[in-house]
Amino acid sequence: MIDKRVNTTAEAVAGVRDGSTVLVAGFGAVGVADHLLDALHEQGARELTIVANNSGNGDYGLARLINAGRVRKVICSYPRSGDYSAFLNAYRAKSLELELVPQGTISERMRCHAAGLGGFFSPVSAGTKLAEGKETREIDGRLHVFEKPLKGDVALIKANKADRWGNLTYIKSARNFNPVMAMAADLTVVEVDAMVELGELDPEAVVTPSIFVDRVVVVGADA
Amino acid sequence: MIDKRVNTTAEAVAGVRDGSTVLVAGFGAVGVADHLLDALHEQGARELTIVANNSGNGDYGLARLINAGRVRKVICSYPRSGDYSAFLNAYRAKSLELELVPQGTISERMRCHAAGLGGFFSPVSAGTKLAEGKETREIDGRLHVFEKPLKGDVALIKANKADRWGNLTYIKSARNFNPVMAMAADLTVVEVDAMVELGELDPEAVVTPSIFVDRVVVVGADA
Amino acid sequence: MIPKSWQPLTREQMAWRAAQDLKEGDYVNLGIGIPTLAASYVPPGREVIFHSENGILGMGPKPEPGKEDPNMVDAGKNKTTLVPGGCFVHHADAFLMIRGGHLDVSLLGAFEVSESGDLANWTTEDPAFPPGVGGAMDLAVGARAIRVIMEHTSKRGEPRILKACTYPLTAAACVKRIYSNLAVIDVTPQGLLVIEMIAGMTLEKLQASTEPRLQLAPDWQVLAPPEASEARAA
Amino acid sequence: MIPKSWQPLTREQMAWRAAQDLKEGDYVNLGIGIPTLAASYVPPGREVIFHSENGILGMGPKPEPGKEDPNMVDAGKNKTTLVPGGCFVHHADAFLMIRGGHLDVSLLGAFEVSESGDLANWTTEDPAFPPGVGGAMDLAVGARAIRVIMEHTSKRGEPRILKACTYPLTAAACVKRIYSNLAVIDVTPQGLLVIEMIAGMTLEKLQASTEPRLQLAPDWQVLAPPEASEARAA
Repeated sequence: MIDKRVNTTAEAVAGVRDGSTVLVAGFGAVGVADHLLDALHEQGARELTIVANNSGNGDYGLARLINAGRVRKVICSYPRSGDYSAFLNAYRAKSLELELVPQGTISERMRCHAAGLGGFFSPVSAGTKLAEGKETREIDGRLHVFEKPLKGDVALIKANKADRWGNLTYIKSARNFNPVMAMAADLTVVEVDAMVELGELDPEAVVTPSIFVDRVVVVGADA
Repeated sequence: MIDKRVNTTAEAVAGVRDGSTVLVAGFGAVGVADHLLDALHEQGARELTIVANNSGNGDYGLARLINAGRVRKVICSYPRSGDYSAFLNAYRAKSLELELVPQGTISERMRCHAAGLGGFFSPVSAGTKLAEGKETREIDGRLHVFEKPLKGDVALIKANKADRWGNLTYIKSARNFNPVMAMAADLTVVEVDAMVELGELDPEAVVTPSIFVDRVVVVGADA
Repeated sequence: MIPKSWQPLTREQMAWRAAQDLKEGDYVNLGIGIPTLAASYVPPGREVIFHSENGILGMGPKPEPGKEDPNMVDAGKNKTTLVPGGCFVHHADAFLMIRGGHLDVSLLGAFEVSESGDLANWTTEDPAFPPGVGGAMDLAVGARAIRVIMEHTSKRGEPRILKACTYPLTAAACVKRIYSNLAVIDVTPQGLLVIEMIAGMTLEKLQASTEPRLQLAPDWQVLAPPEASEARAA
Repeated sequence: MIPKSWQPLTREQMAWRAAQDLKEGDYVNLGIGIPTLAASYVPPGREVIFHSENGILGMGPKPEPGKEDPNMVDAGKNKTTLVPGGCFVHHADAFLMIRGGHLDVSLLGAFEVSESGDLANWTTEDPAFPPGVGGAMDLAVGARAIRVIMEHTSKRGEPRILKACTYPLTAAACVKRIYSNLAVIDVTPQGLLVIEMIAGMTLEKLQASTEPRLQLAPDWQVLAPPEASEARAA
């Protein structure tokens, strides 16, 4: 019987290697798999490249990983969000590298990898500083920039409900980057509020189909 | 008050011009907007380019348009499905042109247009007869083909329920090409089984958000 | 300093003016800052559908105190709500809507706008802080109409509508209309066209606060928003 | 004609053999024709999740007579069902799954396969009929393992496993395993490796029906499916 559920967040993040690219879903503090980020902190992998929209808050989750010196590079669209002092200190100390990518380009580059494509041309950022050094092409009279697929070794996903196959649903705007990142990593690890029986999720309303999911752990009150 | 509902299929397809590219959703006979196709037959637009997975069945819907000599070109993945004699006769008489495109490439090219991108590299069809004449590029050691966005002037969509803003849900495998084509045309016209009150569709389970929809008409028993 | 015989618009009044141009049925993205305020000033009875880059289509007003939902935030990470007819999408779909030209209007803040409609609103290149771009470049490229709400001049009184932007561009030749605290200005192929000015303002005085040459529309009107207090209450 | 001292597998038996290699938890796309039959022969108690290109993940068996749903069809447009845990996606997402390497196995029919794993299964270039490609090229490119079920020879007894395909390619160097009615053959960097043959078959006799050179795996086994009638009943 297929059962992707694991019992602890430690099992969920087991095997993440030094130097991994980790997709960290969420927008600000919403829809972030903080329990998995804490487990990754315990797990010990170093020299991580983090792909996220923001750069962490306070001293928990992603910020805690940064404070612990475990992050080599952050690929994000907007590091300046909330209390991002962990990132700011590391940035000023030049102990981590920042790759700034427009928000829609980050999500599209991950979908591009998920879809098995080799890259795409986008009008976003064409002619700006963020496109410096990138291949350009005029298409239908408009300047485009070539963008490459972006792949994760691991994705840390926050969902609401899961079944044992790994089908997922989300809550409201906590959906954000989660479904895209869930498709774009070799290992997709999910923390959920609750498990439901197989067949209980509406087949018309599953947002992340089970094929993208590797491990599921229940966190919070239902753990 | 926003109300995208129109009363008749004739109103729904009003204004389609000669030479238009029409996206015809459906897979085989499932999820096809046959009422809108019949209305398009009545409406009279000629020299149409049809984008579809198949090429019509019997003498209704798309096949009827072909039999009436109204179709100049079909862009599809698999014309040989069911009773496709309408297409076959026109094909043999060379009265229409066939552009054969792999099924996943058709849907991705439409999504590419919908997403405002200028094209993408795909490994599908690389090195085959269907890629002849296309730009190629080796990416990460694998040959890719450059594929261009595919845009409709009109999309004919079959959905299950709609509200007055045009949010849509589908039934089972009748979803198929519908959500992709709904995003990829200048004018998106939808036939539905039923209208529901605004707010009645689960906001977590809307498949086609209203932003992609222009006109909705109720067909069948609930019309 | 030029002595003032006029009263510049407040932030709320600028937002009010921008909101008057939103039409029934428009799909609109409101940028962080002043643009966000525009949602409160859509004329009563007019249905405008607000898009938020983090996956909300049909964003509603701020929640009432005590009714905040931790899973409902807007692009500025402030608590928000969903209206009936709204729905949720993931990030790639939210930006497909933006980049693909599905939005009717994108209302953005700006540091600078050039006479050809170039927009600079993402970085001041302050070396002490990391840059952030968020969805700014996507929004500046995708919507059918890109409009900017901005103070006409900097805190030091220097023009922010320039012949050429001094800060790094967000996108070139994208802005079609500017709502400032002094005027409404259209970016046209023939140059900047003033279509409204606040009471007491003259083209000469406005020109003195603007680097590129301004033209006054023959049918220009007085920009007369409700009193600040009324606008706030609307 | 070589006199036959063996009994080639039936279509059902070939499908049975392919099904034995599907593992618990595999996500599998079954091509039109013989591959579709494999769904019926997955060993009991083993959960395999079937994908259909038209947007079904978790496709179930044929519906019982009278319980057909007009909105539930498979890739061959035959009526099908959904199992608990299954869900629906749109076409672009269904092919994202295929092209993106998310499927563990793609089981395809073939006209011809070359010794380097080239696949020809989409057109015979019959000038009287239009070509159709459907999802064949997507399926041949994307899945982690591409396996083919095919009759070992044509109706005229000519080899269909060739040094080079004569029909236009679907994709180059993609096939990893061939289930024929005579043998199971792996496509390896060192050439074609026979890992199973039906009872009574010898490498020499198999080679006579195969164009490129075959090697016999040291640990090769007899390919012994259940009797046709049993296989059909499973």
